[in-house]
Amino acid sequence: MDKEIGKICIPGMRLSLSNKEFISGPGTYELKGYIYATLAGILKMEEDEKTKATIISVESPRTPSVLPKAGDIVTAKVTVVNSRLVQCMILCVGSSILVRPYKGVLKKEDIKSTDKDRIDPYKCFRPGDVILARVLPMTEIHWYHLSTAENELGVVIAVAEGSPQGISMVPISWSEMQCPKTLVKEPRKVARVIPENINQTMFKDSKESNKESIDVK
Amino acid sequence: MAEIYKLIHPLKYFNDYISREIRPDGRKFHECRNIKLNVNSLKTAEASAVVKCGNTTVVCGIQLELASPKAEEPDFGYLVTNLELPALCSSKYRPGPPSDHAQVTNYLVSNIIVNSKCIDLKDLCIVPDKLAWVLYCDMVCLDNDGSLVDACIIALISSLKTLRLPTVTYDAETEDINVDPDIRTPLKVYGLPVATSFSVYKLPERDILITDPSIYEEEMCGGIGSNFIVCSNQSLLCGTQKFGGSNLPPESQEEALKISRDRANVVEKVIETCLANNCEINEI
Amino acid sequence: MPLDYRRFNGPEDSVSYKRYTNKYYKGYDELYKELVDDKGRRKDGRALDEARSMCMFFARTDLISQAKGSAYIELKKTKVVCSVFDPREIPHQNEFSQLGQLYCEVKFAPFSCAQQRRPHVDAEDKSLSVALRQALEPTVCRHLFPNYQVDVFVYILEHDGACLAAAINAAGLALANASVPMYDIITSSSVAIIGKKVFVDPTEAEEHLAMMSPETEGTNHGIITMSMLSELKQVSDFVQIGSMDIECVTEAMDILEKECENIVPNIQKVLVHNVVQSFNQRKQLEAEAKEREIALNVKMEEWKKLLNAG
Amino acid sequence: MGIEEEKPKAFQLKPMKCEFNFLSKSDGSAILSQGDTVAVVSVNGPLDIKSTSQSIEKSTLEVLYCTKGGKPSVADRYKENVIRQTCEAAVLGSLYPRTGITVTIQELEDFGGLLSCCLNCTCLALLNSGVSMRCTYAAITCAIDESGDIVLEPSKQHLDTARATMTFVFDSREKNLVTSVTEGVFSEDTYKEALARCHAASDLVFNFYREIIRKYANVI
Amino acid sequence: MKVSIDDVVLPGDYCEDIVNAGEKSKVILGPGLRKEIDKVYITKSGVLRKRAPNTYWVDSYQKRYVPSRAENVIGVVVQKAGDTFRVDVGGSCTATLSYLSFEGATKKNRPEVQVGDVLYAKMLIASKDMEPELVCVDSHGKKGRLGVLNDGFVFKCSLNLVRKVLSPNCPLLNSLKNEWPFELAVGMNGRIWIKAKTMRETIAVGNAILGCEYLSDSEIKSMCTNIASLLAGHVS
Repeated sequence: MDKEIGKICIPGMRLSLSNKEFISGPGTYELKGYIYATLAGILKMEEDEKTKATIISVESPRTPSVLPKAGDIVTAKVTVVNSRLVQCMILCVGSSILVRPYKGVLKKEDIKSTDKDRIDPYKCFRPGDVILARVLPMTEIHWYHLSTAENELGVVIAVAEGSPQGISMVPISWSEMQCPKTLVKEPRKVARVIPENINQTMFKDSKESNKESIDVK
Repeated sequence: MAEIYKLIHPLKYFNDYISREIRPDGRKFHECRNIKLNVNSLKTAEASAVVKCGNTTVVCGIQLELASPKAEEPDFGYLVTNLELPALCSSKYRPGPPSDHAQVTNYLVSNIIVNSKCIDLKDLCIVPDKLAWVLYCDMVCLDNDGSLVDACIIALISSLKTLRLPTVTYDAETEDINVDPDIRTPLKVYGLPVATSFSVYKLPERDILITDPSIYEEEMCGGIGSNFIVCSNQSLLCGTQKFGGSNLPPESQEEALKISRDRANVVEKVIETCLANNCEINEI
Repeated sequence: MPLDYRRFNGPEDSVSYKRYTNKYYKGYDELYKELVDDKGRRKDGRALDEARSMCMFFARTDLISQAKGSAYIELKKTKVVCSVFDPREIPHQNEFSQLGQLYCEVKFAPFSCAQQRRPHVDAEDKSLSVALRQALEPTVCRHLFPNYQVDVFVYILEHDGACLAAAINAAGLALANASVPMYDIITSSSVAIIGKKVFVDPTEAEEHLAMMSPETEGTNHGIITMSMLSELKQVSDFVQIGSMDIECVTEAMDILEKECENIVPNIQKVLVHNVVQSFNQRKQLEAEAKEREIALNVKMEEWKKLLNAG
Repeated sequence: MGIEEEKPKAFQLKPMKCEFNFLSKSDGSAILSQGDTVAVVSVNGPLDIKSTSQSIEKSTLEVLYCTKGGKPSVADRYKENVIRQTCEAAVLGSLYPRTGITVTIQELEDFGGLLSCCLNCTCLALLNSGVSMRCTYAAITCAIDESGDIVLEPSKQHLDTARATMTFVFDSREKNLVTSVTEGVFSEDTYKEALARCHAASDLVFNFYREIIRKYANVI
Repeated sequence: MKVSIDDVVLPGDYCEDIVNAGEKSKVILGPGLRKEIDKVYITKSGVLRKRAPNTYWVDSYQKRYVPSRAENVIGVVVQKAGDTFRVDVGGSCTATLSYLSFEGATKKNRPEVQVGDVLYAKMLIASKDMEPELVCVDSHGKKGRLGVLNDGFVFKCSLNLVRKVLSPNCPLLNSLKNEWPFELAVGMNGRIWIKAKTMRETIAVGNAILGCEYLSDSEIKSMCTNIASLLAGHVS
């Protein structure tokens, strides 16, 4: 095939034996001791650092049609805030974009890791905020439970009330943000303080934090 | 990266493009998308056309039936146009009966055809009060990427232009009907109505007119269905429709009328050439 | 039938003009004679056991920009479009289910058949939808989207036989195009049986006759559609309509298995082409983005200089 | 046809009569007669709606149009769409996110110009309901008769013989075109002239609105 | 159109006086006004009013309640959900009321409130982005006049009438209270609760309030005496 691209796979293609040396990764499945592809895409072979085994995966040219999994970092937009929970729409999983947004819910006790009794959702999120959150195991149909109880998670983009469209607030502490134009301060659960120009650095940061969190895992 | 930006800051993303005098798909404000037209590719229909305006794809098929004319209009035939927006053409539609949006677009298209008077219903009458043609023109949208009405009108008018009616003999005494599908006469089509859609985007200092908007642009400019549609048949107007959305100052209106005139010429050329060749062509 | 308020309706008494043509009424024998000529060739020039998959098969993907994945399949005159969307919530579902669902819908265009089809969902649409879902379910990794459903919409633009087989082929292709994880490629084929003759990949006329009961009792007649997962060698769906004896069925299965395999390379070719194309496209986009970024940075530098100066 | 000479015509609209709070149970309602054409509109909201049709940015407008006969048709959906899109441009929906505003229109008498009567009546009912609005709007219908002359607010007879009819809606802030619905064939010049005439006539409607509000403001 | 104070205004009108005043000192924009870039626009129909020094608003007719902070409202408990009540106040969605926001309430000592009870409560949180939240205590934890309203009769009216009844200039309550004793709670959400000794008296108060919507001050006074004499006449 085309050498520049790599080895092309299509669903059902037998890729290799499945044993200690070769482990089935994303885009593949195991059946009767072999690894098969589930997606049309390009074969990727990576070495796992710990076990020294080769992870076989298939990379699809477009975002695979799968849903957020427990442990994934997602980007979501807050839709409803009330005294018990925060509802949001999940827009991205890691760096890949979802065509259809999925409903997420962030319970009051999952917002922060400290001071759990005194969390007030109103002081952490407002509708329209863009947040980073981690997916918790799914227990309810149609709702993904999320958590922001980590330093890197929380609000990344927020517009203060009364500010013109597109002017985002800048974090000034871990619990407060300020609009650079109107100087209005509002409380938020900030996702680790990001320096100056938030719009440009946000994506890099979110990606970095993604990587970090995956490494931690 | 850009995609994430688009998702999180939809308005700002669009604004960034517009304020730089370019549209997200690289077109200029008044640049239309390519039109691809293919006629008579479906054999089960009496006449058919497939049209692609950019990504927007519409298939039109005409089927013929016979019926007795309405009592109040004994020398008129029937022209029944319907637009189907199946769930497969966009993630926004649900399977089931036609949505309100589908009905509105359907009404718009048939309204334009009726207003343009491009088909004289009297031509469809075979024997007054006894027998008349019923033209079932069904349009199906396979891919809705904005400016749907434009594409529907092109598909409909091209298939009408290729339609050839079989000869019918009617015995007044025995009321026997006999149809000979081998001898056919073309249907008369008067003029050639062309619709052009515009979206109006409101920047703080001025309003921007966007010709032939994609579905994404329609959404950003006050929602789907708030297009300004100008329809001209030869040099006459046969419908200017606008539904809410951003307001339209008089200057922009002048501009829109001019653009739609030019576009009508282009589309006319496309259809004429296609009909002459009866094969696929790519124009402009 | 109640009047449809959501569409424009024609007069109630309208009938297709074809009813008044000379060729309208034909007997069984007359129709039967028309199917095959003296040399054993069918109307479109094929031999009895020749499928349209070889030379009259056309398939492509990515024709519907609004869908996650889409496919178009053409078997000479039979034309089928399919689009697949990302998983979405299952409406009216209250129970937690480990496996995701497939929602399949097959629809005929109003002009897809010789007679006008009314736009309502009829029994044929429904039975085809169910058959399509049953055929696709074994091949999709449904455990990856619990509690959600993937929508598969098939639209038949022109019907000239074997539309279920075409729908399954198109849906399989569209699912792979949409990057829905699948265990295997799915292919499907059908035969029409009239007496001793087996029409592989039948046309509408052949199907029509196969569905008619012949005058002599006990003659085999009917249509069989079978779909297969090629690599796993599994049959995922088997639909048989009509009456025929067991030998006839097993014989047909052998033929169908072979036919299904014949289609695989066609599908593979399309998918490989699709992957190559999208990767090339992505590369190009990336290169362009890089260029833009460099240009932007240069401009930013200029602005910064201006700002610092002013 | 062609451009007529600019003659200072005194614009005469059909006599308009309006009553607020015509329906006691709705949050806002109005009955408006323009000549013999009459429509009633009821506005309810902002209220709770099912979550699937909620929007997080703005209020969802729902318009229901009931004809005299009561049978639904494609043309009614079209009218609903025209009215909904027009109202959406006028109502400040962003102040009421995740809620719904329902507008119900009942046609009572149609002696020409029903669409503009419905549009104007909707505007009045919205004013009555106290929903925050960006601006008001006024709808004017005109017809082009056989000889190419423009007739403002045509009667039923005019409409039957008219070559074309047009309905325009203007906003009260910049007096720009919000909605335009046309039927029939006409030339570009006729279109422009009709637009200019209706534009001038819209002031009368706006004045009428102010009178009505003044009348009611004194009472409260 | 340009308008000034005490004019009849329509949405889309703008007032330059307010902008001019705003240049010198801080201005408070009340209901029906909205600032857009450089102009102050009217968003509701009615009469533009000003109160010294710099408070502006539009007097408009309205029936539907849109929650706003610190207003006293009358609501009906529709649901008990976890540790909160859901209360219908006539807005677009139900308001929440925590078990703890009653006088003397603790986690163990829960207030006795049932579904269907009528409450007089204060809006603690009201914003377009959030679910409204009620309390039945003031900032010192005292209940004051807030709490469950027992017995009595509740009826709905327009928001204007509520404001009129509560206005210090309105003679209605002053006239009525001299005639016979009754208890009254007026919610800013267009609901009024009355409790008098007899059914007749309750109805009389209700009718008096509803009747005064379109009356002038002197007419209200005469209406009150009228009702009082009617009531007295029937009783005797």
